[in-house]
Amino acid sequence: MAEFMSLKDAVASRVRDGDSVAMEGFTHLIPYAAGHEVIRQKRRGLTLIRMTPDILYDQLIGMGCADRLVFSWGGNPGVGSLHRMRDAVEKAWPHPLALTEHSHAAMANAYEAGASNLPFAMLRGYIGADLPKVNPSIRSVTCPYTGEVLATVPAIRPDVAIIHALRADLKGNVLLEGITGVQKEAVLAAQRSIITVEQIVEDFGSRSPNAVILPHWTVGAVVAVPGGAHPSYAHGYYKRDNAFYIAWDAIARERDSFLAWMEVNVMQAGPEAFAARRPRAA
Amino acid sequence: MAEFMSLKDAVASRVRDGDSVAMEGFTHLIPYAAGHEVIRQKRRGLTLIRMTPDILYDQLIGMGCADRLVFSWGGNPGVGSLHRMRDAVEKAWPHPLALTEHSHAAMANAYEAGASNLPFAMLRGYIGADLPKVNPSIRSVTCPYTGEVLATVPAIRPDVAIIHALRADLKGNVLLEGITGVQKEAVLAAQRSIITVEQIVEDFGSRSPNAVILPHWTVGAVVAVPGGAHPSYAHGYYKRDNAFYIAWDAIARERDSFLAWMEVNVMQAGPEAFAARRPRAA
Amino acid sequence: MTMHTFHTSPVTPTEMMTIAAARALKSSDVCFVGIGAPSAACNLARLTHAPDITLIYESGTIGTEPDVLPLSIGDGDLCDTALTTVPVPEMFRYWLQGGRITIGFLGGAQIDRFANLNTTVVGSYDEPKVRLPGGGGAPEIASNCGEVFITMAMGNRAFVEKLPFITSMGHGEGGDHRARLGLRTKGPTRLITDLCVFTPDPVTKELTVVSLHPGVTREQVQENCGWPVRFVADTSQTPPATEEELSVLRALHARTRKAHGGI
Amino acid sequence: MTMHTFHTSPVTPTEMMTIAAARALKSSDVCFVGIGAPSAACNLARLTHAPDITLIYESGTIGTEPDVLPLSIGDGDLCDTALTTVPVPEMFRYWLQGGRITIGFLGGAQIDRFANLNTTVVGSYDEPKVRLPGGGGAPEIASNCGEVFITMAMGNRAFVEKLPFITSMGHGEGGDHRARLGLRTKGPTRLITDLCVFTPDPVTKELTVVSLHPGVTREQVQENCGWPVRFVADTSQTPPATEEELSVLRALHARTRKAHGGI
Repeated sequence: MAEFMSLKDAVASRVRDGDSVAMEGFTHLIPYAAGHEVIRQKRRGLTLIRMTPDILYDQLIGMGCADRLVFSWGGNPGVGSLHRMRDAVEKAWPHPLALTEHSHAAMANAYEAGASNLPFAMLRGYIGADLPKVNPSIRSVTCPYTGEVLATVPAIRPDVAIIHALRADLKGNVLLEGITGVQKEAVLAAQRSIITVEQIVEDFGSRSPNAVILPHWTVGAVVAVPGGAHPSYAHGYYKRDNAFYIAWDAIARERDSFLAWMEVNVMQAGPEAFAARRPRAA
Repeated sequence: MAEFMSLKDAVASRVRDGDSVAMEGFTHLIPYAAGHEVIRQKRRGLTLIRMTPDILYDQLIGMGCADRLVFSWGGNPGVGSLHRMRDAVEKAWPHPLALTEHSHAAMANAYEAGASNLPFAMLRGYIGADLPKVNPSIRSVTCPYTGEVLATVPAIRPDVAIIHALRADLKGNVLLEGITGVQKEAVLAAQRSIITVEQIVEDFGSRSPNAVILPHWTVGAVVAVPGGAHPSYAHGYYKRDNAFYIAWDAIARERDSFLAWMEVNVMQAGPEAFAARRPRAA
Repeated sequence: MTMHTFHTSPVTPTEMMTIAAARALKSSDVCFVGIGAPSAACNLARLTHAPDITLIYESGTIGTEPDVLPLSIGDGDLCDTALTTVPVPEMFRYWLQGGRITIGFLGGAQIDRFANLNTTVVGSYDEPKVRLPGGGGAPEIASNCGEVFITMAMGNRAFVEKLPFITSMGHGEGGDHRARLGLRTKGPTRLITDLCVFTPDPVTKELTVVSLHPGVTREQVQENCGWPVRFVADTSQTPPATEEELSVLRALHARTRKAHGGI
Repeated sequence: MTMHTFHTSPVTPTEMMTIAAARALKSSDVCFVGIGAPSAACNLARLTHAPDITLIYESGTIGTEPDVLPLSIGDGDLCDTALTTVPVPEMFRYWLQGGRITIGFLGGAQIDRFANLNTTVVGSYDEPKVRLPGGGGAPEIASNCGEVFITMAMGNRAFVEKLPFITSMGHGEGGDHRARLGLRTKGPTRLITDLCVFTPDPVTKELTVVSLHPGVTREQVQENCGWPVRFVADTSQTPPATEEELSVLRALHARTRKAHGGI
């Protein structure tokens, strides 16, 4: 049931040490403001779940919030490596990071199975690939009609899902539009959820009858954080800050420059800082 | 690949005796005009697939087009029985009709599996129900992680899918809106397809970025038939003709009255007759 | 205030059934609505004491607020007034199987003492005396919703000793049958008829009369039921229809008749 | 007309790679686009000889026509110019696994002679020397698309005798390996590099050079490849970049740099 509250209270009440947390958003609508609040509140031992870990997860990992990463592609899209993620995996800094690695198809199906209350997902996948050799959770079922063997993965059922959406109405119904990724599935699959939005409106008004909406009785904490997806973007609000994604490579390359940046821009800042970070409106 | 043609040519080129044919539309957008053309062209031995057989399938069955019906609920919604379907099942008139019966959940999942190119679908379903005793295609798989046993059904892959949509553009892209049922899945699961639309427009113009669209390279024959869903309806074009659904009960109750009505309104009519049947605009 | 003070015609058994059924619903419920009697009860609840109830129809319409009763589960009015409308596979996967529905509201052609329902056939499946519409969404509504309410008019051909076919499971053979099949949902918790209200016995799960509608006797109930009916010791009287309940229901039916060109 | 007549700087090997890769695509193709070099080639094809090509990115954007090259697979421009955008689970279920994609266009960090790709790790998986981004969509793109094109710049660390990790299967151990695993798709049918174009041998499936880019020698190809390279007897010369190809590509990159604030 939707509850409006501050981002600080949302993270304090919904995210616990040791939780499995899915912060989703497929390039679009990545919940940076909420992720930064998790860092400020110094959560530890998290299992971080995300198809495409990018800068936000580089920050969480570099600040020591995560013990495990469940993912299918981890990089700075179009720029290069995630230096903090690599440092954790290759050199165990700030501490070791265990990996549970899938393909995109497997993870998308695993979220879909979680939203569908199924214990596992099946796909025509991983054929001839090495991932099943290093990820024991990839198994198989046999079709009871054709005998075909299909790959399986366990359904993803996070303790907490965190997403950023475009708008919420006064009841707490939540609207997404554009590239919706796996956010709806992540929220429906999770036990608890935090949803930041660009704005809270009285009413969604005229819209497609098939608009992507999470009803108020399917969501948890709802928080207005204008600009809360920056440097990711919000369809119709502001564009992706590609210049920042490029700049991040130098910031994150060394531990010192990373820590210095985080101190100023995350530890000493708050959600209200995001509004000013938005590039020109899309 | 989309091809514009007449309804007569569409059915002549896409529907063959003995085919499995899914005419979908969940109350909304039922392809009556196309179904009537199948009756006029006297197709025989069809396996008719549809979650909710209503008047259109009553007509196809009563006119002897079908040997088998794959379905999950067969009736005249809110009115009563389908007298022609009952006559075929109970008294083999005009000839016997074999049944493959599912639940809605199973059929919806079976279409989804067909669209996903999976050999079968699984669901938490049929628990404690008698259908698995009379439908041998309902089987099971065991979860490789939890040991839970889940019901399975074979994917639905029709020879032909027939649907009615709102609009097509000049490339043959097809737009649906409102209650979209399983139409998109049926077309993606089928080998061939026929799509009638209310109108063909130069361009869809401004729309939701997440509009329900079948790209031109996923559809087959595309035919403009204004009113082609009557007595069903088309979102934004005309309302459901509930008075006709009520009137059908008397028409279909006796074989003679049914045959007389079909002769005048289907055998001696054509797709052009549908435009005049539309009730007041929605 | 009771019905006797009305300046309108007295409440009919069918109206009493719909009104008693509507009272079982709360504003906080998320209700998967079967067509027919359940739809009337759910919308009466929404138009009276449960204005914020979330009504879901299997056509994919979520949070719908129709002005008239739909003739089908997919009338345009359901989509036009819904919060949003999703594809049917999503409805059954994410919403029903997803476990997000608190109440499934069903009707049926036949029922037995353990609230199992038949809407498939009378007679044998292969050579049916009467071929009924089939299960539709019922088999999974019965297993996946938090609990199930059923509303049906009583009669010896509807309330039977033994069902020819179990379309959707209620409490099966009674007792812990559901639990033995791995079901964690409650199953049928309330049966509202035109004569009385049944709830399952806490242990045996046999349907037991807990309240009689105004003016109805235990004998009438037994005459219209194919099995020996059990009554709780302190059977109460169903509170009579209020003037508001009756006037809202009749106005709803009048709007509906007008809209559908006379059903 | 050849590049020598240009009044602009000569074509670079990377530009020649993109141009040769773009030529492999047709207007009738439905192409699942990997980020980076494949994205540049696919959009160059769309802006030159294949205006009606359908480009699909794994973010769910179908039939997209970006004005600049996206930095990520989900830039807003992809959604704003798409026919429609679907959820990511649907993209992988209905569209990729559904078998509706004719061409999957991939890049990679490392490749072997049978066109298997590694984008996961250098060194051992548990103690990697270099942790790469991982497979993303590649494992299922490689198995579910009608055929696969690959574009990569050559070099001894990229074109290796043995991969430390097979992220996505090409022709496996060669021969009929794909068929033996039940795959009915063609797998990699073309590898376009900065020096030449490879296609798999019809029988052994080993990548074989069929054409050398203008000015490139067999020796250069061998020097930049970790396995002994096979050449077809009648190795041809890749047709030089045309003025149109080069000017459209450079304009595209210029627009892209401007839009992304300098990459």
